[in-house]
Amino acid sequence: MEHESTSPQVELPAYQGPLDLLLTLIQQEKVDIYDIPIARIADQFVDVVRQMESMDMEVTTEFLVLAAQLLYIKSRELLPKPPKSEQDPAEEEDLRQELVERLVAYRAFKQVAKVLEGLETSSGRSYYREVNVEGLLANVKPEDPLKGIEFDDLWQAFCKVIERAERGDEIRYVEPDEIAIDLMLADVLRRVVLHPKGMRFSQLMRSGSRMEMIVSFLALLELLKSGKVRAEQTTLLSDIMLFPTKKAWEFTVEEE
Amino acid sequence: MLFREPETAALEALLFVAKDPLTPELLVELLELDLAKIEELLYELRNRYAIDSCGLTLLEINGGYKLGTKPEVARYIETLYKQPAQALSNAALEVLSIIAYKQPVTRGEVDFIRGVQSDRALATLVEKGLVKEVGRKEGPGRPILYATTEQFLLHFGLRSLDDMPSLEMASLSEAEAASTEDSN
Amino acid sequence: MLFREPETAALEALLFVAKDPLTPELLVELLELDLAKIEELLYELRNRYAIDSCGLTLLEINGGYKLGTKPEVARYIETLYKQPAQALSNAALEVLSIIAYKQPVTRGEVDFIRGVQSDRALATLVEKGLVKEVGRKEGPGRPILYATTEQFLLHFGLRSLDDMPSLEMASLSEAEAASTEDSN
Repeated sequence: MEHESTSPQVELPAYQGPLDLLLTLIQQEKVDIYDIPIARIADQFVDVVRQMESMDMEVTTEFLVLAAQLLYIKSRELLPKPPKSEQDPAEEEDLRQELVERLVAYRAFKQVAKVLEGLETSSGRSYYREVNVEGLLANVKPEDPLKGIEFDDLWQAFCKVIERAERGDEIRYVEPDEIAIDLMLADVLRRVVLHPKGMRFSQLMRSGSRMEMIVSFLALLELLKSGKVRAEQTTLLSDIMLFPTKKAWEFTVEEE
Repeated sequence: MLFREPETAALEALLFVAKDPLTPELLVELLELDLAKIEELLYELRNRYAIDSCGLTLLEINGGYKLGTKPEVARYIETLYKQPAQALSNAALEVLSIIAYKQPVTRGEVDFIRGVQSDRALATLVEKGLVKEVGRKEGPGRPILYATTEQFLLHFGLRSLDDMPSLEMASLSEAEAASTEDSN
Repeated sequence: MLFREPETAALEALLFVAKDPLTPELLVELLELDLAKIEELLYELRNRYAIDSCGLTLLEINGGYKLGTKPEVARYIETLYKQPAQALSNAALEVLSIIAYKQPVTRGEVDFIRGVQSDRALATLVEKGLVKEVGRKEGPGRPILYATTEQFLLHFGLRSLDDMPSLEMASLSEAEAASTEDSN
């Protein structure tokens, strides 16, 4: 391919694609889009594609596919018509029809594109601002997250924690003869910790299985021994009171 | 002949800070005025912006309102942004037309209608914010679906998609059927 | 008494779209007017915005200019954008009550008392400014200690954290009584 800038060849407009080229040819020939003289248009199409190739312009496969399609339709038209019974008479018509439909659709969108092009230059452009919502609200005090919450709500929430501890869900769902001592240790300690003003020994013993009572008693003895729980009995026959000691909280530190 | 000054001021400020166009219904709620009053205030603002020394304009987009700049001063803003207005290519305009009418639409469907690959033009449109991804089409490969944006309406001075030029074609529906078959 | 309408409009539009304040020097360049003229146009804009029915105002920030909204209309903008405060979850309230009861307290201790993980609820409380980190506990892993904030005290009218135990005692004994009855 030689580049002779002094003698430029025929100026070829850039086609948007094979349909664009085909549409241009049809318009140049001033023929009805529904009645394309296929033979002539196909030859012109192939000519232009050759020219494009010789000018080193990008000829995408789409051009070649359509060229082949046009030539095929042309060849079918040139061949003597086979007897109607032998060949599907609709096939050739179908190919043509499909091509025309695509061209009509493409032409419509091309016309809209032209209108848009006109709008782009004539109507001019408006600009928005970029809105920085965070910046707008920078000085706005966030709404009080405690709005509508009273101390009683907080207290009710705390009671739920206590209730759950008293229920001992963890213990309940374990097979009685499998209650691990450390599970029970945590259960007893949790309940004592939630009663800083003292918990009655009788309250600690849930009326459960004999095994559960034995294990919780063993857990309590362990906690008394390690100094996490303190027991007091004011008079000989009064209830034994259990208190959490400062050491009670060290248990949970080890947990982490 | 002014009236309801505070609400007019509030309306203007709301339009100024609005990210999305404000619908009359939302304005009714925010300003605690009835629809007729909102219309009056909008009319007043529009009037105020009509003078030549005003660079703002009331934009109506998809039935909502927001503030924008007048097209006459666009070149100053483009200088500020150091973005000389670049006209869209023919390919981009074609792709845009197809998406505007057939949205949500896949790239394959656009390619089929144009008879040529549209990936570069589509990428440009997405980059310019005129087109956006809006999901995926059910079916093999679940291709991305594209639609036009509000920026698209603004760019072409359209109030809504109904303002688009009419699409003249007898056999669009058939072509549509064909293109759908093709992409599946 | 208007003058230089197109430039005034352009100035307004520039101030409208400007992200950062525009300096007079930049405006001189963009509008191709001398500094004195720019000052005059700015003065005119300021005058125009002075009327009560206008919600915009000329902001001067670090020697630059941009448009903003008048303070009088701030509440409308807040209504437009403010998110409704989300009610605290039950879990968050439980965690808050435990922290109020035994502070400073580690997350592990809160988890232990509740018998369930509390990390999300705790994060919410910290984010909302009801709970804050106040140090680290001596011991293995030196876990973070949490306590309630001033905002929390203010809301419940607690003068100081010392008020908490007395409240707790009064109510605790009732609960205790109730639970004792239960077990009897």
